[in-house]
Amino acid sequence: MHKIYFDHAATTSTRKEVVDAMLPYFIEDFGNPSSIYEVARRSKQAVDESRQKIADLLGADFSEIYFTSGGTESDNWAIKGVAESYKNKGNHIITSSIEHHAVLHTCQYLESQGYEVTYLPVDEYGQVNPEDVKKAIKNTTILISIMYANNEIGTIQPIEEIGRIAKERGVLFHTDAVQAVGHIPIDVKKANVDLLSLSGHKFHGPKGIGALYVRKGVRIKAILHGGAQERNRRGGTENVPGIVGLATALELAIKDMDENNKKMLELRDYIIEGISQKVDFVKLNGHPTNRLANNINFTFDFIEGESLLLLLDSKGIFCSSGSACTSGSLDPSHVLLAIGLPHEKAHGSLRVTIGDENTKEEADYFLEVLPPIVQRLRDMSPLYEDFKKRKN
Amino acid sequence: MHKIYFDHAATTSTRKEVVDAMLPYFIEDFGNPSSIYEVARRSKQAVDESRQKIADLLGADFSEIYFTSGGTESDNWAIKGVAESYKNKGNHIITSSIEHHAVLHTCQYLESQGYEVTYLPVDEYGQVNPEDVKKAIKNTTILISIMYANNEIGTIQPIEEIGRIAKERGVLFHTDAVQAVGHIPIDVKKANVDLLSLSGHKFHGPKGIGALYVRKGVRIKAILHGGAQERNRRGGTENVPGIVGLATALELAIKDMDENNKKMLELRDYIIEGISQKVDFVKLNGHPTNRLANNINFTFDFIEGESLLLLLDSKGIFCSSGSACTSGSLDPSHVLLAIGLPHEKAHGSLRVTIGDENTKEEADYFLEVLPPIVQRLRDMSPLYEDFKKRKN
Amino acid sequence: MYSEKVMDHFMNPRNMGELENASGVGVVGNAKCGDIMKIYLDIEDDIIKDVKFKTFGCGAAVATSSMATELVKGKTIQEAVKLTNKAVLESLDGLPPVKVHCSVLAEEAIHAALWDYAQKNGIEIEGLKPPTDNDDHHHDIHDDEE
Amino acid sequence: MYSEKVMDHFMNPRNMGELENASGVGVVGNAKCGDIMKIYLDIEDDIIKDVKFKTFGCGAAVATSSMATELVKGKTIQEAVKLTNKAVLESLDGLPPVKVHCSVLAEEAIHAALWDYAQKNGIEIEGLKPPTDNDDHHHDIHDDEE
Ligand SMILES: Cc1ncc(COP(=O)(O)O)c(C=O)c1O
Ligand SMILES: Cc1ncc(COP(=O)(O)O)c(C=O)c1O
Repeated sequence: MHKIYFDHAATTSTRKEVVDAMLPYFIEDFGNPSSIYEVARRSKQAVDESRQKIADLLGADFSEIYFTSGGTESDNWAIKGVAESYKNKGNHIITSSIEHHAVLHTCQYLESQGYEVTYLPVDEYGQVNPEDVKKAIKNTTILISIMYANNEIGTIQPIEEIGRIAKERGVLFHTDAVQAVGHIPIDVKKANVDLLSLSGHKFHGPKGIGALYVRKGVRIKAILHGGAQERNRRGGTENVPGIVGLATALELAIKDMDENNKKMLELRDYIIEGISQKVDFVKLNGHPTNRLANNINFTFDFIEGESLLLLLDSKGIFCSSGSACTSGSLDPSHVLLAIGLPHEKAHGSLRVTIGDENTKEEADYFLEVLPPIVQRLRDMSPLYEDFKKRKN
Repeated sequence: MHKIYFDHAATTSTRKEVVDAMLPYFIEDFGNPSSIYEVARRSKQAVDESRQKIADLLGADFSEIYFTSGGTESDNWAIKGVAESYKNKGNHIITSSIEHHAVLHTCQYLESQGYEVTYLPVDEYGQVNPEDVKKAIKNTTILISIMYANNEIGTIQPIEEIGRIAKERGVLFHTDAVQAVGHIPIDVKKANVDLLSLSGHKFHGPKGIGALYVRKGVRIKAILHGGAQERNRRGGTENVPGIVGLATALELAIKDMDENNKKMLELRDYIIEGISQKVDFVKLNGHPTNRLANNINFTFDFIEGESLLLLLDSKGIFCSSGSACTSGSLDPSHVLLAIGLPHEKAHGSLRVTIGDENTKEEADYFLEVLPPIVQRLRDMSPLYEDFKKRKN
Repeated sequence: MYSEKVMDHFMNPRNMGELENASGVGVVGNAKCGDIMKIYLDIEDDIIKDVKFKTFGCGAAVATSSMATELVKGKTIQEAVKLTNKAVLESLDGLPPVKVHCSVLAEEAIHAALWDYAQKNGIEIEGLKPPTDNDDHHHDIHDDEE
Repeated sequence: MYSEKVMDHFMNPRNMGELENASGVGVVGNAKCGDIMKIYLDIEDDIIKDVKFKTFGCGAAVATSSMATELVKGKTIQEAVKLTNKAVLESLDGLPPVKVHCSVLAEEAIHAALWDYAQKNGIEIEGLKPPTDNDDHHHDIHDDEE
């Protein structure tokens, strides 16, 4: 049977080269990097080299890269750590309404702690208007946090421009680049960002490891208090294999980026084209061009996403949806609602996120099985029944 | 050359069986456990099975085990999460003066947020007196956090008794059991604890993964906000290989515990006896009997710990010290100071923490090279010079 | 995530479709929450001769609809009134906690169709309450821990 | 962590020991902070004929003591007064940031021994300041970021 993994925005498999790079640090060079003897010096060196590698790949300095347990911790740390450090300066934070929950729920938590948060709207393609950012800045604004690229609809934000505005107004700028790092060329200096979150498992690195870039000079309080690791800013014995895996994965992702993106872009547009032609009553969500090379997101009228996923799963195709039913919450994706989809359409979305290992044959198989599945669910749908009756 | 790893309290190598158990979840079954399709269902199942395994091994329920990025996060979460949840009830926390920095620095942070913290003293062996706990409880006390066993001197605390007092007085009880889990039989119900922290790399599991036991009914706010993972209480894509490794390591550690402890106890006492006989002006730190089977901690008068470590390292022996110089801070170990050592003696401590793979031959080699090294450093020490002059 | 029974009823739904000139039709749920169930009943001599459903919703919504129709097909009105979400759940070997509301919806859909039948025929069915329009059942059930 | 030079001077310290009837002796640091350096100087005709040290402290403390004695041995008093921690650092190919204070201590130990010599002989050495007793150099240097 086919096994087609089309959910690379959810997570990716760890590359074999990455696992191979990690392996020595489990059994042989397992020492605690904080120790001073021989076996530990090799772990320490591995951590240092990984930090340097990541710094170089992002245009940052060695001392500006901090390791975390993933994108969620990086986002929490960036926002809470800056909020606490600068609370004497102000209590206002600007973010967007389509951030990942790691940012949104952190902001909501800060609201409960007396901070004020502005959630900027986005346009129908999911883009934040830099003018809106400019208008939202007040005397009390201490932080702007806008994601680099959206995990559901793939839309890429005008980061440099927002960064320029932030710089002009003397406000710190954090970007959740979890979906962008390893997929888009990023230089933190050019991007004008002060803090940037990334997570290993989104670019064929291991799960449970991430990093936060913190520009030199930015004050940031710790959120995980403990030992003196990470220059006193993040306690906890370093996840040495994870750190090595993270750096290796990023290096490989960036090395292969151009080639992979070219391939994926073609495949992406082939699938978008295919769906648009083969299925009625569909709509592409997200920006038509300013989007990640891996992202395809469609709304299929009259049907619900989880059912669609289950039927695709039964054909060996693995993707994701913005349906509420898959998240355990009542509401469908806040991102799809924010770009203006009504609830019932937001429930019927399908996210296909491709990877460099996907092929045109897989796309063809997908485009072959999708239309009858959609039709089958529509035949089962009382909404489609109503629609047909209304039409007649 | 010899390579003798004597720093098992710092970290341990990951067991081969553990690495083998983890491997399939990097490349093959790499799916995101929150997804619903086939490849992800296997990750979900692995996470569920690991959670159940750990729950069973600790006498807890499936739903009482939460995965974290390690001991530090578990400690931070337990203390901050409970403090925030119960702040309407009170603002007083009781802990000890010999906790790990993950607890102490978290408590200090909470002091800066308006909480009141009592740091209980310990006796010369490093034990907390349960009577002191009883006396310290006030109307406003919401949490007691006392570590199960100390990481530097190995002293085991009267946890059950403290737990009983906490229960009687209706105060929640957290224990940092990072050094105890996998080394001492622990049943959370018998131990009368409400929350318990553990960390994988202390019992031959992977680094960067830990767990927090939270008794059903205990309210705990999230500290890492994000997705709906861990029953909405800890965001972040699950570190599936790490979780599988954690459960596998704990299972193996507990299976082999009796046998290993018997062996290590013998070796520990052999080394303690050997040092006491072969080196003058030394003192065993920690409790003579109520201590971890792996822990040996001595003070060597007139010399400094890091120098001792470096010379032992040059002989292929890897251990640790409570010296300030190894930690990058001015003061030597707060634990050694808390058991009453003066600064200069605290600087001259050596911690040897053995593992089940250490042998009597290794101990003999260590006992052979240690005395001349100590003598060499004493010959270099102005303190020893003064001491000899005073004696003559 | 789902039991084999649930998957079977999702992949091979029983009684899917419409009935022309149904004796009673019930619609519950709303697109906002992501589930709509529509039940058609054909009732003759107090017996449910035929039943069909259409459902917009997740796997559990489809499976509970399918199972609910199976459970009332051929039964008397009185038996159908006694259908509970628990019976649907058990026949499906259970559902994940976040999906339990679907079984409630299935029960309500059957009852709503019976109510429609009663209204159309000006009769009163013992033990049958009028369908409510709010979706409070959703809010009660979620496993929200904070 | 340490350069090869540092490790060499730690493993094979130069001029380790005492001098009986030294012309000048300096002790700096304290056991509380974990470093004590004691320097013995033998001075003849303004020339440092011999120098020895004893040190309680970490690897860097031993290595900087050893290097400092090497740097002043055979030198004139005026040359020795000009010894800086920077010179010690450079000769050792650097030290980790948290250890830089050891090089400061080594400079101070040499100067304290010179001061002792000057006191004993009732002379004044140009550019030499009396030793201070506080350990502020520690606090200045730490890489404390918060
Ligand atoms: C007693 C104790 N608590 C907490 C920790 C922190 O654990 P981790 O380094 O896994 O975060 C450690 C070890 O470093 C420890 O020994
Ligand atoms: C945009 C974005 N931010 C943050 C995260 C959280 O990352 P992690 O799951 O590694 O904590 C994710 C992925 O889950 C993401 O897509």
